[in-house]
Amino acid sequence: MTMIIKVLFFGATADEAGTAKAEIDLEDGIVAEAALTEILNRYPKLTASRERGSLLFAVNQEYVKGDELVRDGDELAVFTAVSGG
Amino acid sequence: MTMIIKVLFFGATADEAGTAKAEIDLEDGIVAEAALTEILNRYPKLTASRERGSLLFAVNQEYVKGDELVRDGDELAVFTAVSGG
Amino acid sequence: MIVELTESPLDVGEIARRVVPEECGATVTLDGYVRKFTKGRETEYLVYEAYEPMALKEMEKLVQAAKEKFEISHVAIVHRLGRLEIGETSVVIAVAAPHRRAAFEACEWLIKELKRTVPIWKKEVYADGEVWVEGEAKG
Amino acid sequence: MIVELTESPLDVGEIARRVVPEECGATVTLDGYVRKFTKGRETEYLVYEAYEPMALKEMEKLVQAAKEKFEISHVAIVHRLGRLEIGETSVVIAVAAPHRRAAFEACEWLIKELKRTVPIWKKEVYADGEVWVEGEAKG
Repeated sequence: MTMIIKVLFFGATADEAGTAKAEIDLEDGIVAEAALTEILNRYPKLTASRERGSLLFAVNQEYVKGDELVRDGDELAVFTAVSGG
Repeated sequence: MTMIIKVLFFGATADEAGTAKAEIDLEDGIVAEAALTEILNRYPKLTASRERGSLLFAVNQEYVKGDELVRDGDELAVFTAVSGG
Repeated sequence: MIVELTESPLDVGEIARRVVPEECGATVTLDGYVRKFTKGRETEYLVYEAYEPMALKEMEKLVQAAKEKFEISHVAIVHRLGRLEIGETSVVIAVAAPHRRAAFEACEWLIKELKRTVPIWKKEVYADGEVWVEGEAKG
Repeated sequence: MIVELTESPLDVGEIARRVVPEECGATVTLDGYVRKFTKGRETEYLVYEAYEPMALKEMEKLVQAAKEKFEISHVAIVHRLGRLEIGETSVVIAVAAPHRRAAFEACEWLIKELKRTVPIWKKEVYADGEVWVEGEAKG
């Protein structure tokens, strides 16, 4: 079984992904960390930000640690360290 | 020889002195501390503030320590601890 | 609590005066605005982008946390988005408190945390290029 | 440097925006206003009085001292005089700095010192009387 997940990119990650928004299919029962790895596989230019430790990840508009289950219809967001203010 | 000094009172000290402004004659060569004592003699209701340690004293719009010479035409000001802000 | 994102110019005084409860005597306001020079390089303008629903949630969380941490009464945080010219205000944080010490502390804490956690990004545009600024990573 | 005394209402935003130099990115503003309740007693209004020429000199000295003590660029201090109603602003201190830490520190230092040294007095008027407030003595 797979599920459809909405993925949002912001700022530099939108430029690197070449899009601000995508829908991807992921295996049921996947946790957030694995979902992020899958997203990075599909958008390999994001890997540089991750290696710098600057990549942040949110599920349903909340920061996640990584071990949370991702569910069908969830909204994932991938972005570099924030720079508002 | 005496000289004429302008004395200003503010806030509570104006109420206690019964006036906001006075001219007093002081002996030539008097220092600020002695001038203040003379002013307190003439306006004894101010003594209470002085005993509370709240009375401040300025000569020509500068705080003084007390040993400064007071000169003819100087402007003295007597007031309680400030409460602006 | 007031937390807002807007593309309209911010009026720092208007925002500050929205948080004046009767039990208070002081409001401390941070007005952050676009600097002309960053590390000697001249900025032409900035563009701010936000993950809006999450940014609003994170701003609300910050206000809640600040109210637990400091003796404050009222907080307004308004962040501007879109294109901003030099000198224009990007963020206003206004904190009202019965005692000013808490207002200063909370305001400073809120801007520090906002820069660390609220999903908003800044693009600096120069005469010869542009760059998305990367913040300190959220620890 | 802007130091002013006025009987007119203060516009905190207008004052804050007067100190926005190009090299800065943050202005911290203290807006002090009339509290309705002081120690449980209800104030009807306040009256501020100043020894005006000395107050302006002392405010200038404070700004000079703050500029030596902190890395700040620009300061405005405006104090209102006369009768003030509940919620009206009595004092605005706005400090612009390249880095916000210095602006917070300087603004807090300036209000503390202003309350200690600048010859301005506050009369609290209640339904049943009035009292000139006595500050902490200048040490």
